[in-house]
Amino acid sequence: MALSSEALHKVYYTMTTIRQFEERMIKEFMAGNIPGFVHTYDGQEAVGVGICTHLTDEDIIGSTHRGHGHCIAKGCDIEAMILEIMGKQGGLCNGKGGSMHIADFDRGMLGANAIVGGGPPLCNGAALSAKTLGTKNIAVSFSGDGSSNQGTVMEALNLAGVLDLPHIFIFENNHLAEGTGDEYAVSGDIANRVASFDIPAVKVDGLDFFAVYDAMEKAVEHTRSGKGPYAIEADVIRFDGHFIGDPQAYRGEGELDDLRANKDCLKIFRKRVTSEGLMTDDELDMLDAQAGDAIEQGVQRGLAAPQPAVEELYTDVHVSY
Amino acid sequence: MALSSEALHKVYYTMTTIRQFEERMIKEFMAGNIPGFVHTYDGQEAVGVGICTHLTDEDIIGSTHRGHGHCIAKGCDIEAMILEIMGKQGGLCNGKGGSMHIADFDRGMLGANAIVGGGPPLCNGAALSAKTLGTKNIAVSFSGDGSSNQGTVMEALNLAGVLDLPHIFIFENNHLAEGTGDEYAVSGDIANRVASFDIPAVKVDGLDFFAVYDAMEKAVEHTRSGKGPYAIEADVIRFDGHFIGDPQAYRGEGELDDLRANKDCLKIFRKRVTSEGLMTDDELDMLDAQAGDAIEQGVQRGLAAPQPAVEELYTDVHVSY
Amino acid sequence: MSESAVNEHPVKTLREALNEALHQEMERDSRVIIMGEEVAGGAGCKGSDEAYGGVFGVTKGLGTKFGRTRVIDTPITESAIIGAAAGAANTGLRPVAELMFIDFIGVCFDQIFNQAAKFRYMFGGKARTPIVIRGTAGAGMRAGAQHSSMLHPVLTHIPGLKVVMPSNAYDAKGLMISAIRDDDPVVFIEHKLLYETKCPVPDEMYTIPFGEAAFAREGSDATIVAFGAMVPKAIAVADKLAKEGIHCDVIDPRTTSPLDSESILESVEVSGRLICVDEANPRCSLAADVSAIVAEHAFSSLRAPVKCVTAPHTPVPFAPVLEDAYIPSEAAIEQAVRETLGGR
Amino acid sequence: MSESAVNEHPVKTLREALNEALHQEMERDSRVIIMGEEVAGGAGCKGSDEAYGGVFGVTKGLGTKFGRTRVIDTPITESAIIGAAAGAANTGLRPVAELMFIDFIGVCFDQIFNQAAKFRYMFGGKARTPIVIRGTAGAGMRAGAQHSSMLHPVLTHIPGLKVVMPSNAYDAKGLMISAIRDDDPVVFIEHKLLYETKCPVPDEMYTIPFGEAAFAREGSDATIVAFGAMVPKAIAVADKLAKEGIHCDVIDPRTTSPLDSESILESVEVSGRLICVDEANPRCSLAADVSAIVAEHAFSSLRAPVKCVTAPHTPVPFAPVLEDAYIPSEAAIEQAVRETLGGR
Ligand SMILES: Cc1ncc(C[n+]2csc(CCOP(=O)(O)OP(=O)(O)O)c2C)c(N)n1
Ligand SMILES: Cc1ncc(C[n+]2csc(CCOP(=O)(O)OP(=O)(O)O)c2C)c(N)n1
Ligand SMILES: [Mg+2]
Ligand SMILES: [Mg+2]
Repeated sequence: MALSSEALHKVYYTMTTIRQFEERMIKEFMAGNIPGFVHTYDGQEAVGVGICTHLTDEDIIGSTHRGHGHCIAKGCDIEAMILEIMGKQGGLCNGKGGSMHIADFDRGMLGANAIVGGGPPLCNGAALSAKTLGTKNIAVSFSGDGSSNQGTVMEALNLAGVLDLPHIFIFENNHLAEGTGDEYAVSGDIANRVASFDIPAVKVDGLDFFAVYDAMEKAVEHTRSGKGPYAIEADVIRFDGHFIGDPQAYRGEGELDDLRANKDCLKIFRKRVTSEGLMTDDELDMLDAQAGDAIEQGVQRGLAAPQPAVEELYTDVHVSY
Repeated sequence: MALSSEALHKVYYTMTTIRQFEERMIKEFMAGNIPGFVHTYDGQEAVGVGICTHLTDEDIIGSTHRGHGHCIAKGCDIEAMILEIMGKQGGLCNGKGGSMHIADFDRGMLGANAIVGGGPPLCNGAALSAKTLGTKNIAVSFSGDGSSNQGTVMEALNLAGVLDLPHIFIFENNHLAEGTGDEYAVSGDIANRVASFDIPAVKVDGLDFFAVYDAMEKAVEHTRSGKGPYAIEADVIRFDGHFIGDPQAYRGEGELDDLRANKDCLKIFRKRVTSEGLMTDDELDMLDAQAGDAIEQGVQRGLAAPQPAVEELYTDVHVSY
Repeated sequence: MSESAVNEHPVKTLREALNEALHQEMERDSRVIIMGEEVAGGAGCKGSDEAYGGVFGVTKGLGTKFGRTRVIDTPITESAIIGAAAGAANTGLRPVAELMFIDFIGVCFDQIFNQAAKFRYMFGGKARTPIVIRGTAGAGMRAGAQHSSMLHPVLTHIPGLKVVMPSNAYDAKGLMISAIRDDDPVVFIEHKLLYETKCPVPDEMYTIPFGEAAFAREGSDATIVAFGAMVPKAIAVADKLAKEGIHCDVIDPRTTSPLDSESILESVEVSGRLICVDEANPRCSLAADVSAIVAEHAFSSLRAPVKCVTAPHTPVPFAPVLEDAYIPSEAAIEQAVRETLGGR
Repeated sequence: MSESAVNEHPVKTLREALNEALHQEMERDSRVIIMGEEVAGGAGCKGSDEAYGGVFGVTKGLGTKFGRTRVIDTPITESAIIGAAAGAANTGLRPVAELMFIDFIGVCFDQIFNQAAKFRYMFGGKARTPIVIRGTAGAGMRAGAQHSSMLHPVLTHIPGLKVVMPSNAYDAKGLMISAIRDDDPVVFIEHKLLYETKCPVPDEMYTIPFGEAAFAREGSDATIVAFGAMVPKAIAVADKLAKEGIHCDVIDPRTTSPLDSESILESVEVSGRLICVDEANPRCSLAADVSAIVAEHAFSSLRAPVKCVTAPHTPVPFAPVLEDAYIPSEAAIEQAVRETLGGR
């Protein structure tokens, strides 16, 4: 399905929002304004947006430790995200979750997950709800190349196959799990492994938004119509460290420069839409600027926001001792 | 490699020992002489014996809840096994383990395992020892069709592939996990799934000792020579209930009769060796009788043996409170 | 419900009581589903479509009545089971997931303690995870070291979980109905040796609130706190001692998290003597937990050392003679009570 | 070793002390291997062949020195890691397996508690499983609910495991060497906030036996038992109170299983007052465990209620203000000590 001009604008706005959001998080982290462990999604925008553009608020996604991009693509409010990442009152989880535990059930965002492989079993549950309750909703889980080996993920694949669940498994293969390459850690090939569970699995160029978008269109068609699970392995790259502050000693010489120059999904998108006359550079620049403004505003609100009240420590758990 | 007459005799003796051992365990269980949960191996003898005939005492096997056959095939003393299964002093684990926890490290038997999927990760460790210490030993894990779905098993496959471990994975597909069929519970196909980890995987008729033996010969050649892991899926059947006493309501009409009549690996063996003139019915009958005598003797000793001393409760754990 | 009223009710086993609770709740609320291995049984086989109803028979008849879309047999993948149940609970269903043996938490512990248990807190109160995890527990069936654990201390330690341990059929039904209606994850521990125990159980639905102990016996000479299958033993000891004129409170907390520490403290304030009986291993057990609560909050009432009667610090042995010595006995409980009474 | 002798030794961080212990043990015994995620780092990548040396740097330099056959990077599959380590331990190696965060026991708990921990007992004493499982633990780094747990109470509960919690660099080295030489499975819990703490640490190898507490401070007014990262806090409180003339024993058990209950009991027999400080959640915690041991075995010496100072019964919150309130503070410890002293 060809995207309308409006839709295209929204796609690019979301992609540039993610990119700038992550760049800003790195800056704020370095400035000491963000505590903890933060994993950024920059470089992978075409995947998150290509996937989530097909989803409604009632569809559910399950994310990973690297969840900001999924959140934004799924429609989470970026100011509330920033508050959460800074551990402030009014954050999406009122500051109790943090970057690795952002959830927004109203947007069908079932949660980032700090346990590698934690999400796919849960997404089976969301898919089971959809199936049992007869909604036409679907569930989408995100996993990495590293996570593809975790037993929980493979168990989830099998159960989705057995119960024919409306669950689309996305594997973002950025070829790195912290500082370990998929060449080393994945015996065999992810899509092939997934297919062995009798789940249709396709590979796609994760730097090409349109390729991801098209693959997901087919996947959603399949899964929403009751034909069961589906999987997409997206070949992608990670622009920054595993976590903010990672020295990245595992990178080859010039590797990062090469990625920035030749494997930037935003540049690839821009080139494509301008060369095909779908959008102009001016339009794209304007969206960049709008996104930047929104992030600036969110960050300022975040910096100014109060910490959660100390009594919050004791709430949201059934009993205190 | 053609088996010598002596070897053939040993093979049949081991197979008939397992069969009669299990039939006797059922009898003794029903008579109240064996406590707990017992899972018998009758029907699958051709697999255990076909596999273990290729192994030395230094090679390691990791077994399952259905471990008697593996123990016997690996050379465990049947009297000491019976004592263990009866919970008696002098059993292979001095009565502290029982049927589901028989181990015999002297025979390279790393343990039955009452946790489905517990064994394969451990066998990777035995293979790692062999590799690191530079012995030419190999490790062999047994799993079932049900167990093939457990995350621990799939993680073990991946790690064996990554580290190129001398580990042969045997999947005994008896098409049942308690009362659940592999048709239902395994999405896809076991050998195909295993192969997707870049591990050579073959299927074999598990009722045909010679087919198993030949497949294992190739597997051992591959793995012992340092070429890494290998897998065999054996198509087999289970003669009795999941556990002794199982009403087997999940069986179809006439299913058990059909198995007994047409899928008895001992009968199949007998037919083959007699028709090819490798052994005579008399020889086979004599081996049946010898095995029966040994079991009778073991059972009598087992029934007469004392319980472990109560103080044993507190030993073999680092500290008592 | 008055005692006489209770006694008019039909006598049922704990297994039957649980089965009835599940039937009634599934009937009442179509969002309640059952999942686990062999909860119906026979999937993908040629025989009966309900070959087991749970290997201990607790879910018998549910598959036949409610169909396989609400009674879901699964592969042997406990992380996938608990994960699916938790994710379904987050999105509108109320799953009752079965672990055939509670020992299998080992292969799904992350989904229990890091996922289901933490969602509500970690997501700032927005998540609801109404899942019940049922598991059979305990020694006494010669099931060996990997099928006989209790593990309630491990689960009680985890914030965000509720932990239920019924000691009789009446409580089992009311607690199960409460568990299913609860919006937090509940681990429901069923002791194997209790399935066949019976008492009068009303046919109607009723709930038993969490965190309210039952006084199985009353008396002011000593306080015995016992859990699950230890309760009948504590009662037997109390009844024996009563004949000698020694009268004990026997407190059955029924849920270990939340724990009704108030009832325990009130009892100790009167009796001054505490005996904690727990089938689990001793270190960081519920016996230790109750003892610590009392040593902090009712210290001045204590007139004798607190006694903990537990299993030894060993795995569960297989041999019957050893397993019998492993399980806390009535004799051990009796001796502990007498010791707190200064050898009476 | 006399104190003056100790003080002549070079000052090292706890991270360095552990690293040194690992180096020395690997040098001494070729059967010692290391496995885990990023223990070297960079496998299958184009950059440095030792990109991390563990994400907390504890295994730094080992890969370079001993090569990838003895320092094995693994996929992110903790059950496979612990299983392989345990199986290797059964068959001739002495693996040190790393869990990057102890919270990850959730995905490999079976291999720890049902397998490695039980082999020796369940197999009638024939199996040896000399494996060390290292894991970083604890709150304070704003790592959120799934990367900040302690979990030593869960591990202490399990028979067959030994559980080590060093509080300083000197102990860390000696305990690590003991752990590697031990024939039982040992869980070695490293608190994140302690890695940068320093003290004099001998260059030579030395062992510290399990089950022997250290008296970090001595005094007869009260007994403070503290674990891991709580020890420095307890010391600070004791030092502060000492200036007022209140003198406390500060007992650092160093291993929670086995636990040196004798030292604790002897101290309480003198002081009559016990404060248990544990960063874990309260229910079935080590604080409760120690309290129960004392309430049973030194009851007659107790002159005041036992005080448990622990985290609250909640997951670890992310927001710094909440996390700081979560962790037991010096102020809370001080208040607890004063309360046991009747408000002094
Ligand atoms: C069970 C578990 N093991 C290890 C970790 C530590 N860890 C966090 S992210 C990560 C790498 C994940 O790699 P991948 O799945 O490829 O995702 P990516 O980081 O590339 O997005 C690791 C090892 C964890 N969080 N959980
Ligand atoms: C983790 C775990 N889950 C469930 C069980 C209960 N259980 C024991 S054997 C078994 C079936 C195993 O099936 P399969 O692997 O095919 O082996 P088979 O019994 O056919 O030999 C089940 C469900 C268990 N022991 N461990
Ligand atoms: Mg990756
Ligand atoms: Mg099977």
